[in-house]
Amino acid sequence: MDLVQVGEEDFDPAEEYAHLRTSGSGTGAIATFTGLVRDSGDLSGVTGLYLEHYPGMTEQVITGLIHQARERWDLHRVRIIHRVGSLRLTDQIVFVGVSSAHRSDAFAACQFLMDTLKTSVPFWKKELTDSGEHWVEQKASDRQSGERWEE
Amino acid sequence: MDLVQVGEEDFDPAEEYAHLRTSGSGTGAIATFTGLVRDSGDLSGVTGLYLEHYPGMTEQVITGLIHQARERWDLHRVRIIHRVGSLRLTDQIVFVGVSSAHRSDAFAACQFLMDTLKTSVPFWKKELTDSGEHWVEQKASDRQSGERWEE
Amino acid sequence: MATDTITVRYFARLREELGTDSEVLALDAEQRTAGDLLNTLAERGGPWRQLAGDQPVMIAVNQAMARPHTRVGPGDEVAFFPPVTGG
Amino acid sequence: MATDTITVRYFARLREELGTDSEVLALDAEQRTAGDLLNTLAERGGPWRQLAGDQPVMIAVNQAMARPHTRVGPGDEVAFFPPVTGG
Repeated sequence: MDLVQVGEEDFDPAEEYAHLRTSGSGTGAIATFTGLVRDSGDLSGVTGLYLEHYPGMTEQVITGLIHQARERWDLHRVRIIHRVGSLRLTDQIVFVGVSSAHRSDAFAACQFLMDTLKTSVPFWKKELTDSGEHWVEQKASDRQSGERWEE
Repeated sequence: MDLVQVGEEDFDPAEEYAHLRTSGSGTGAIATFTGLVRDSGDLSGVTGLYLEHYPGMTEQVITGLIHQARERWDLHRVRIIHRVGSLRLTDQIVFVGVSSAHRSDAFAACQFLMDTLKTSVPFWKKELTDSGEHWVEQKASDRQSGERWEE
Repeated sequence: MATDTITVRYFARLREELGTDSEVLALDAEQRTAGDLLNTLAERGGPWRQLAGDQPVMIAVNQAMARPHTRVGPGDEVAFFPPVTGG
Repeated sequence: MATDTITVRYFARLREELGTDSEVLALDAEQRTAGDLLNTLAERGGPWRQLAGDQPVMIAVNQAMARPHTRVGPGDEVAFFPPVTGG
């Protein structure tokens, strides 16, 4: 069963892996990605993040991306979790997991979903530092990573 | 700490993830791949696999691939596990996990390591079926996936 | 009529700089697209000017990504926000 | 002298079809490369012929991937095997 979860609570990648692994005996490949809060953002001295989103729209757009991924690749299960609210250094932010018969499909879909999460889903990060807070600007490299999937 | 493990024992992706996650507060991205024995191989009716390898050389070649990956991408930790011996349907075969500051490095290195594991490391799969057993032939698509990393 | 209004929502940096997260506007006959609406709001001056400035503003209509030429009608929910930065 | 020999190892399908997993050979002056060695072994006939046939045979010398032109010398460990299929 696919999962789209957006909320403040933390997640357990092991639990998600268990769901991906039990997607039938035709499953040969599981690709996962986890994003963490790291200590070197746009400014130095980052102590945490605040993540805002557009409730309702967020879940709808992610569901649409999974639908697009399923049209392009042969996928068994997709699990996507994105946290919002206050996060500290080294906290988990995002999980994307995909199971498939073949590794090329699992890898491509996992990367497509991560790239488009960064460019098409209404999440905004604010970095908290010792000297104040500031909204993160979208990176040109992220924009390009998202655009390369457009045909 | 990097890990290269080749042996008959099963592995726990959650344990590997924990090692990748604690690779320092500069870690922002963890990409993992797990391969499973699936029920539709070259012949139908696959009931299991037997995996042979070249002890000593196997570990050496994998260590060399990690070295190559570290020259191409900025990586924090790499964990590679490959099982040998008798495996049943849905068993875990292989794990590749990479942590990095950035997701593009983590994804690329994870995919490079999986692709080259399939073309450059002395493992051989024999499929066991109800009507006998046979050695798996290398797929042209796997050869091409491996070659695309050669510059 | 209640349906002759639209709800406008603002997020993230825009929400903070405009000092509001949403408002209900009477739908003017001249505001047929999300772009028209942006221009009308920009005429309020001050921080509102950025809605028609050089900085990219993303648009959603009824919780789906939209473009300046996307039409808006009675009862619609229109949102303006900076480029997204999740993941 | 013990160092005038090489160890040859066979894996997977080749190991099964040749009926042996390793042997120690006296190093002949004419066998200067892994390819020379393959041709000499193929002359044994029967299943050994495939070593010089159309099917690709991968080569390792001292546990590193090698090519037909790779030189082999006293004490070396040379291995022949089918294309690999792990992962």
